Amino acid sequence: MSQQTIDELLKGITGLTWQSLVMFAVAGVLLYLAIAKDYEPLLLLPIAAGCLLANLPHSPMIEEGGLLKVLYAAGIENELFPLLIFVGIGAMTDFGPLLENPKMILIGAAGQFGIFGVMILALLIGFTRPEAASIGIIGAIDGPTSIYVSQRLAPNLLGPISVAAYSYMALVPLIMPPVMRLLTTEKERRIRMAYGGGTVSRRTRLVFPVAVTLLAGILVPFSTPLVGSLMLGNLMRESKAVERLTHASANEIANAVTLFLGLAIGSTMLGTSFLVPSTLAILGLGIMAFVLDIAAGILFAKLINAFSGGTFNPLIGAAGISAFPMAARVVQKVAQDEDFENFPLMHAMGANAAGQVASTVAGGVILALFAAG
Amino acid sequence: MSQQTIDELLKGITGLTWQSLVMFAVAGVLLYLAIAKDYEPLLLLPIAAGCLLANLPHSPMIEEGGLLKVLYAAGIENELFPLLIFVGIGAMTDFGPLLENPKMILIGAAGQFGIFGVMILALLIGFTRPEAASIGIIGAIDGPTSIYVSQRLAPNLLGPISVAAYSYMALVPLIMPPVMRLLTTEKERRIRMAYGGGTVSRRTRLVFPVAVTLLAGILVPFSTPLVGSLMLGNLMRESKAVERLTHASANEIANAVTLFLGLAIGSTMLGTSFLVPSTLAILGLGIMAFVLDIAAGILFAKLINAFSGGTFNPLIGAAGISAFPMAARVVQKVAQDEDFENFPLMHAMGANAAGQVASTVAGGVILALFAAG
Amino acid sequence: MSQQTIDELLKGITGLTWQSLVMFAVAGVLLYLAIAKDYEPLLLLPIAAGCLLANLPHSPMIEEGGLLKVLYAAGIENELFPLLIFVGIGAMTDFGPLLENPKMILIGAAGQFGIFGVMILALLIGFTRPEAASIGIIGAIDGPTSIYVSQRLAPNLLGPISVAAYSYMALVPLIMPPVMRLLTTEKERRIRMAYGGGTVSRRTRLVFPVAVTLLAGILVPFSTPLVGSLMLGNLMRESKAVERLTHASANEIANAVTLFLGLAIGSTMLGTSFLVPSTLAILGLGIMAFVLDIAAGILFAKLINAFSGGTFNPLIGAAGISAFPMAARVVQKVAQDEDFENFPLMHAMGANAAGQVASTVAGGVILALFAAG
Amino acid sequence: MDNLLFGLQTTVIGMGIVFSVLAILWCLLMLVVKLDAWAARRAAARAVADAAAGGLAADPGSEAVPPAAAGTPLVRLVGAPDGLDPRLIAAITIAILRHEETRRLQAAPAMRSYWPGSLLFASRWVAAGRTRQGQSWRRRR
Amino acid sequence: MDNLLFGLQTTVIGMGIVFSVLAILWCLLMLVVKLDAWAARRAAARAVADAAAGGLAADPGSEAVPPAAAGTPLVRLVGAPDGLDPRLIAAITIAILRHEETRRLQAAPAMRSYWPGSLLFASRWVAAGRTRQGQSWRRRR
Amino acid sequence: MDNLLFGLQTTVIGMGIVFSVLAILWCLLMLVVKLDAWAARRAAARAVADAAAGGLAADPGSEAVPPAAAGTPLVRLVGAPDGLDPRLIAAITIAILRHEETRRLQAAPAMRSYWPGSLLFASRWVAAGRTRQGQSWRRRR
Ligand code: NA
Ligand code: NA
Ligand code: NA
Repeated sequence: MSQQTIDELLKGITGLTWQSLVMFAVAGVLLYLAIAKDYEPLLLLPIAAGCLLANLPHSPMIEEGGLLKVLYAAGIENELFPLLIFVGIGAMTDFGPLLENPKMILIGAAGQFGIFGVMILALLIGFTRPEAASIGIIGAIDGPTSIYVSQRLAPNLLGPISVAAYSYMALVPLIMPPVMRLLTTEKERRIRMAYGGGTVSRRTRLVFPVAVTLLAGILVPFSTPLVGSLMLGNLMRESKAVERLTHASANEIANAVTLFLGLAIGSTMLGTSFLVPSTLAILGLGIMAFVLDIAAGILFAKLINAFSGGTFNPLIGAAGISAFPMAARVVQKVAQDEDFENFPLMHAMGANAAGQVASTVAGGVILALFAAG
Repeated sequence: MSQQTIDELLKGITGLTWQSLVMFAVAGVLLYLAIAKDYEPLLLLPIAAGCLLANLPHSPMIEEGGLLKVLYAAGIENELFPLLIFVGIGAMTDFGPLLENPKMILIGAAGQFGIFGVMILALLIGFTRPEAASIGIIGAIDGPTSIYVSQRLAPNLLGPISVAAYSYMALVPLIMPPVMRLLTTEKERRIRMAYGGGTVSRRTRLVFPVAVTLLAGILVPFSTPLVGSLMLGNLMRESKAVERLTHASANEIANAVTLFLGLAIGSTMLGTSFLVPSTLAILGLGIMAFVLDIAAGILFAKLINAFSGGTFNPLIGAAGISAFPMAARVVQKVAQDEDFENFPLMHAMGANAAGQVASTVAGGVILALFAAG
Repeated sequence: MSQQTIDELLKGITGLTWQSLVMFAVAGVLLYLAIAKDYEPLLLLPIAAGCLLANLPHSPMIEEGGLLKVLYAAGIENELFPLLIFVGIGAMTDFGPLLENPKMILIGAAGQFGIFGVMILALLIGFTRPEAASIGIIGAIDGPTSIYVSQRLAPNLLGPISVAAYSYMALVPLIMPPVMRLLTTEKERRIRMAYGGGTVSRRTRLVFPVAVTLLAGILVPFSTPLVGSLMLGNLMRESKAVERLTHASANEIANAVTLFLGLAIGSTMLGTSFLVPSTLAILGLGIMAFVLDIAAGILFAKLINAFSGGTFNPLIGAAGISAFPMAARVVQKVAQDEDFENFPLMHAMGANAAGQVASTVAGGVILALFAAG
Repeated sequence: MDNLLFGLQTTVIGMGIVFSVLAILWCLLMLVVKLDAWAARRAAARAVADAAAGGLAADPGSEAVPPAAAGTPLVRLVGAPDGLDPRLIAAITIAILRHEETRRLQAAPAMRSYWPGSLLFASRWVAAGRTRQGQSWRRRR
Repeated sequence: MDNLLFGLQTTVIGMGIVFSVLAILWCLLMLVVKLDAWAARRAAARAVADAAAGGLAADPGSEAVPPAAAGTPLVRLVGAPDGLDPRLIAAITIAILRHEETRRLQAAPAMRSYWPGSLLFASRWVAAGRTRQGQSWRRRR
Repeated sequence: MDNLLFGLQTTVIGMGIVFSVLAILWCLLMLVVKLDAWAARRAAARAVADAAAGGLAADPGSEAVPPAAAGTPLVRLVGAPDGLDPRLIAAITIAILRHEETRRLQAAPAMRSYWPGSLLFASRWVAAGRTRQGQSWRRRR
C-alpha cells in the first residue's frame, strides 16, 4: 500500500481544523434551536444540515458537481429559489386586512427604516457600500428578500446574512415586546381601535396584485422580481381559477425549494470564511436593524395617533416591520397584556401585510441605489 | 447625487414604451379570459403573468439569470416542459374508447389536414418554410405539440403560436358548432350509432402504448419524443404497478411544469417582437387551421358514412381534431341538440383519442419534412 | 422530392439494427418483470421505458437537448438523483430496531464482503480496477449506492450495473432462502432470540443521524454524500419539527426523482454498448456478489452464535446485506418455515438497517481506495 | 465622512422612494375601494329598477333576495309565478347557485379547467356512456 | 409558385405518412383484439376441460363460477366438498380474491412495490413484532 | 497476479475500515444508550426528591404519575389539593398534555412552524378577529 493511499485514507482526520469543529458546534446550536425550540425549523434545520455537510473535511458535497454545489448553482446563484418561495408566500397570503384598511400601507414603509439606519452603521464600521447595503437588508425582516439582495450585492456575506435574518426572525416574539413597551405608554397600549365596515370585493382582490406589480415594476424596476413573484402567487390565489397551481406553489414547490434553499445557504457557511470578525459584526448589526425597524414603526404610528386624536394604537406600528404574520400576533399579545378585551389583530395584520410589500419594494430600491453607485 | 443615479432611478418611467403599454393590455385581456371566463386558466393565467412581468421596463426577470430566462432555458429551449406535460396527459388519458373501436383511428388522421392546409397559406403569404410549418402546427390543436414543434423550427414565433394554440383551444366549444352544422344535414346529425361489444383486455391496454411508440418511433423518428412521452405516461397508468409515479406525473410534476411553462411562454411575448403584423397573420391563420381540421374530419366521416350505408354519424369526424377531451363533448352536445336521446359520446371519445395520437405523429412528420428541406 | 428528403423519411426504417431489436426485447422482459411480476416496478418500468426510447432508431431523445440526455445531465452526471433518493429513504427509515440492539451493527459490516470478493473476481477476469470496483458495488445491494459509485468510477458500465443491482434486489426473496438453508442447520434456524427491554429515547434517535454523519464523514470523507443524504432524511424524520420537508422528501421529490432516474438509467442501455460480453459477465458477477454477501453475513452470525453460547440465530446474519427492508422479511419467513412461533423479525430489521448504513460506508471506502489507486 | 454623507443621502432618497411608491399605491387602493362602493350602489339601484320594470312578483316586504354586494350576481325574478312562497324562491335560488358552483368545480372543462382526461371531468359523461354500453372494464386483481 | 408546389407536395406526403402510420396501427390493434378474443375463447375452453378432468364437484347447473373474460384468472374448484352451496362457494371465492387484492396493495413489497421503510409496508409485520416485544416507542409531546 | 494481490490487499483494508467505522459507531451508540439510562434514572430520582420536598399530596400508594421514561417531561404535583382523586389528577394531566400537543401542531407558529399566511396558523386568531368584525368575505360563486 503506497504512502499516497494511506494519505488518502487518513485525509479525513488530518483535514480536520478548529474551524470545522467550531462550525459543527454552530450547526449543533442551530439544530437545537430548530428542533428543541421550534424556531423556524423549516429553514434552520436544512441550514444546519448544509453547514455540517459542507464543513466535513474534504467534503465532496461542495466540490464541483457535489450536491450542495449543484443546489447552490441551480437556485441561489440565479435567485430561482427565493423567488419561487415568494410565489408560495404570495399564494398563502391574504391581503384582505390591508385592503380593508388601505391607510395601513404607510406603516409598512416606516418599518423599513432599519435597513437604511444599519446600512449607515455598517458603512461607518468599514464595510464596503454593497456589503453595507446587504447587511442593512436584514432589516427587511424577510428571508427571501435578504437572500435575493445579498446574493446580488455581496455574495460573500450570503451565509451570515441569511443566518442572521432567519434566526432573528424566529426570535421576533422575544425581540419585539421590550422595544414596544419601552416606546409606548400604558395608555397608548390600551387604545382600542374601531373596525370599519368595508368587505373587500373580488375585483379589488384581483386588481391589487396586478396594480402593485405594475406600480413597483415601473417605479422601481429592480423590485420587479421580488414584487412580481409575490404578487403572481397572490393573483393565482385570488383568481380561484387555478387551484392546482396555487396549491402546487404553496406546497410541493415551496417544500422542495425550502429544503434545497436551506441546504444551499448552509453550504455557504464554511468555517474559514464564516469564522471571521465580520460575521460577529453582521450578527450585531442585524439585531440593531430589527430594533430600528420596530422603533421607526412605532414612532410613525405615534405620529398618526397624534394626528388622529388618540384613536390609533401605536403598537400597530410595530407590525409594519414585515416578519409576516408573526409580528401581528406579537402586537395582539402585547396589547392584550394591558387590556384583555382589546383586539387590534386585524389592524396589525393589515400593517403587517403592508410591511411585507414594503420590504420587497425596499429591496428593489436598495438594488437600484447600489447597482448604480 | 450623481446624474447617473438619477437616471438609474428614473429608468423605469423613461423606459416605458407604447409597446409595453399595449402588452399590459394584452396581458389584461388574457387574465380576463382566464379568470372571468375560465378559458384554459391553467395556462392563460401564467402566460399573462409572464407577459406582464417580461414587459415591465428593464425587467430583470428576462435578463441573464432572471427567473423567466432561467425557466425558459430550463424547460423550453430543451423541450423538457412540453414533454413532461405529455407524460402527465398520457397518465390521465383513457384510450379505452379508441381500443374498443379501432377503426376510429383513421378519423384522427383526417383531423390533421388543417396543419398542412394552413402551412400552404402561410407559405403563400410569405412566411419562410419553417415558419409556415410552425404556424400550421397550430392545427394540431394540441398545446405541447405546438410548443415543441415551433420551438424547434421557428423559436421566434413561439409566443404568438402558443397563445393562438391555447386561446383557440379554449374556444373550441364556440368554434366547432357552426362549422359542424354548416357541413352536415339534420338527418346526418340524427344518425344513431350502435355500440359494439368488446371489453378491452388488460393485455391490449398494455400493448397499445408500447406498439404506438415502436411504430411511430420507427416510421417517424422525429415523433419519438412526443409520442414516446405521451405513451410512457399511458403505460404507467395502465400498468397499475407504479401508482406513485403515475400520480406524480399527473399531479405534482404536471402542476409545477404547467406553471413554469406558462411563465416562460409568456416571457417570449415581448412587445417589440410581438406587436408586428405577422402576429395578426398567425392569429388569423390559426383559426383557419381549426376550421380546416374540423371540416376535413367531418368530410372524411361523411365518406365513411357513405361506405357504411348511413350508419356512421358524420359529426364524429369533428372529434378527430384532438383538443382532447373537449371536442368529443362538443360533438355529443351538437348531436343531442337534434335528438336528445342520441349518445355518440363514446364513439367521439374514440375519435378524439385518435386525434390526440395523430397530432403527435403529425408533429413528428412536420419536423421530418422540414428538418430535411 | 429530393433524394435527401426520401432518405430523411426512411431513416427510421433503415436505421434499425439487430441491436435495437434485441434491446426492444430486453425492454420487454423488464416491463414483464415490472408489470406482471411486480419486481421493483417503480424503477424497472422507467428503466425499460428509457431503454426502449433510447434504442429507437435515430432517437432524438438521446441527442443533445433531448429529454433523456437532459435528465441524465441534470441528475446522474452530478449524482443529484441518487442522493435525493437517499434523502427520501432516510426520511422513511425507522432505525429504531437497530438502536434497540446496537450490537447488530457489526452484522451489517459483514454483509458487505461480496463487494470486495466480486471485485477480486472482476479483476481476475480482466476488468480494469475502477470497473472491477464498480461491479463489486453491486454487492452493496443498494440501488442509489451502486449508481453513485459506478457513475464516479466507470460511467461506461452504469447501465448494466444498475440493471443488475435493481433486478437482483427484486429477486432477493428467491435468491436468499436456498443460500440460507445451505449454510445453516435446522437447529440453528430454530434458535429463538429474546427481546431486550430498552425503548429508544428521542435523544438517541436524534443523535444517531448526526453521529453517523460526523463519524463516517471524518473517517471516510468519500462517504459523506451517501451517508450524509441518508442521515439528513432521517434527521428530518426524527426531528418531527419539519413534517412538510420530511413528507416532501419521501413523496413528491422521491417520486419525481425515481421516474427521472429510471428513465436516465434506461437511456444508458444503448444496444451497441450494452450488447457486449462484459454485460453478461457483470450479470454473472452481480449474482455472485449477492451470494457472497449472504454467506458472509451468515458465517459472521454463526461466529457470534458460537461466542454467545447458541443464543444467536445465524439467519439474522443474512439480513445484514442491506436490501432494506426486504431481507429482514425473508429472514423472518425462513425462520418461520422451521418454527411457526419464532419471531426474529425485529432483530433482522436491526441487522438490515445496519446493512443499509454499512453499504453507504462501504461505497465511500471503495471510492477512497480507487480514487487514490 | 464621505461614507456617512453617502449613507444619509441614500437613506433620504431610499425612504423617500419607498414612501412614495406606497403612497401612490394607497391612492390607487382608495380609488378602487371608491369604485367598488359606487359599483355596488349602482348595481343595487339597477336591481331595484329592474325589479320594478320587470314586475317582480315576490312580496316586496320579504328580504329573501336583498341587493347583493358588489361582485355578487344579482338574482332577478322576472315574471316569477305569483303563488310561490318567497322563502321557497330563496331556497331554490340558493340551491341553483350551489349547483352551479358544484358544476363549475366538477365539470368546468367545457372550458377545460381540468386536465384533459382528468377523471374529475369525465366522470359524469363517461359514466352515462358506459352505462348505455352496458359494459365496464374490470379493475386488475 | 415554387412555394405552392412545395406546400402541396409536402401536404400529400405528410398526410400520406400520417394516414399510413395510423392505418398500420389500426391493423395492429385489430390483430391484438383478435388475439384477445381467441385467448379468451381458449381459456374458457380449457377451463371447461379442466373442470371435467378435475371432477368439479360444484353443481354443473350453477353459474357461480362462469368462464371468466380474458385475463381474469379462472377459479377452478378441484375436489370441492360436496355439500357446499354453490352460492356460498361463489361468495367465498370473491372474498378471497378481494383479500388478495387488498394484500397486494398493502403488502405487495415482498417484491417491494412500496418504498423501503414505507409504513404501508411495515405496518402489519412490525405491528406483530412490536406487540411481542411488548413495548412501543412514544410519540413526542 | 499483481491484480490478485491488489485485490486482496484492498479487501483487507476495505473490510477493515468498514468494520472499524461501524465498531466505533457501536461504542458511540452504547455510550448514548448508557447516557439515556442514566438520565432516566436521574430524572426519576430527582422527581421523587422533588415530590418529597414539594409535599406531593397525591396518595403515595397510587401509581397515577409514575416516573416517566427519559425524555418524557415529568409531571410534578407541587402542592396539589388534598381532596382530589389521584385518578382524576391523572386524567386531567393527560388531557392537558394532549391539549398542548394539539396546540403545538396547530398553532406552533408563535415560532412560525408553518408558512407565513398559512391557514393552519391563522385560523383561530383570524376567526376570532373576523367574528368581532362581524363580517366575512364571500367565496366566489
Ligand atoms: Na420589513
Ligand atoms: Na390535431
Ligand atoms: Na449491502
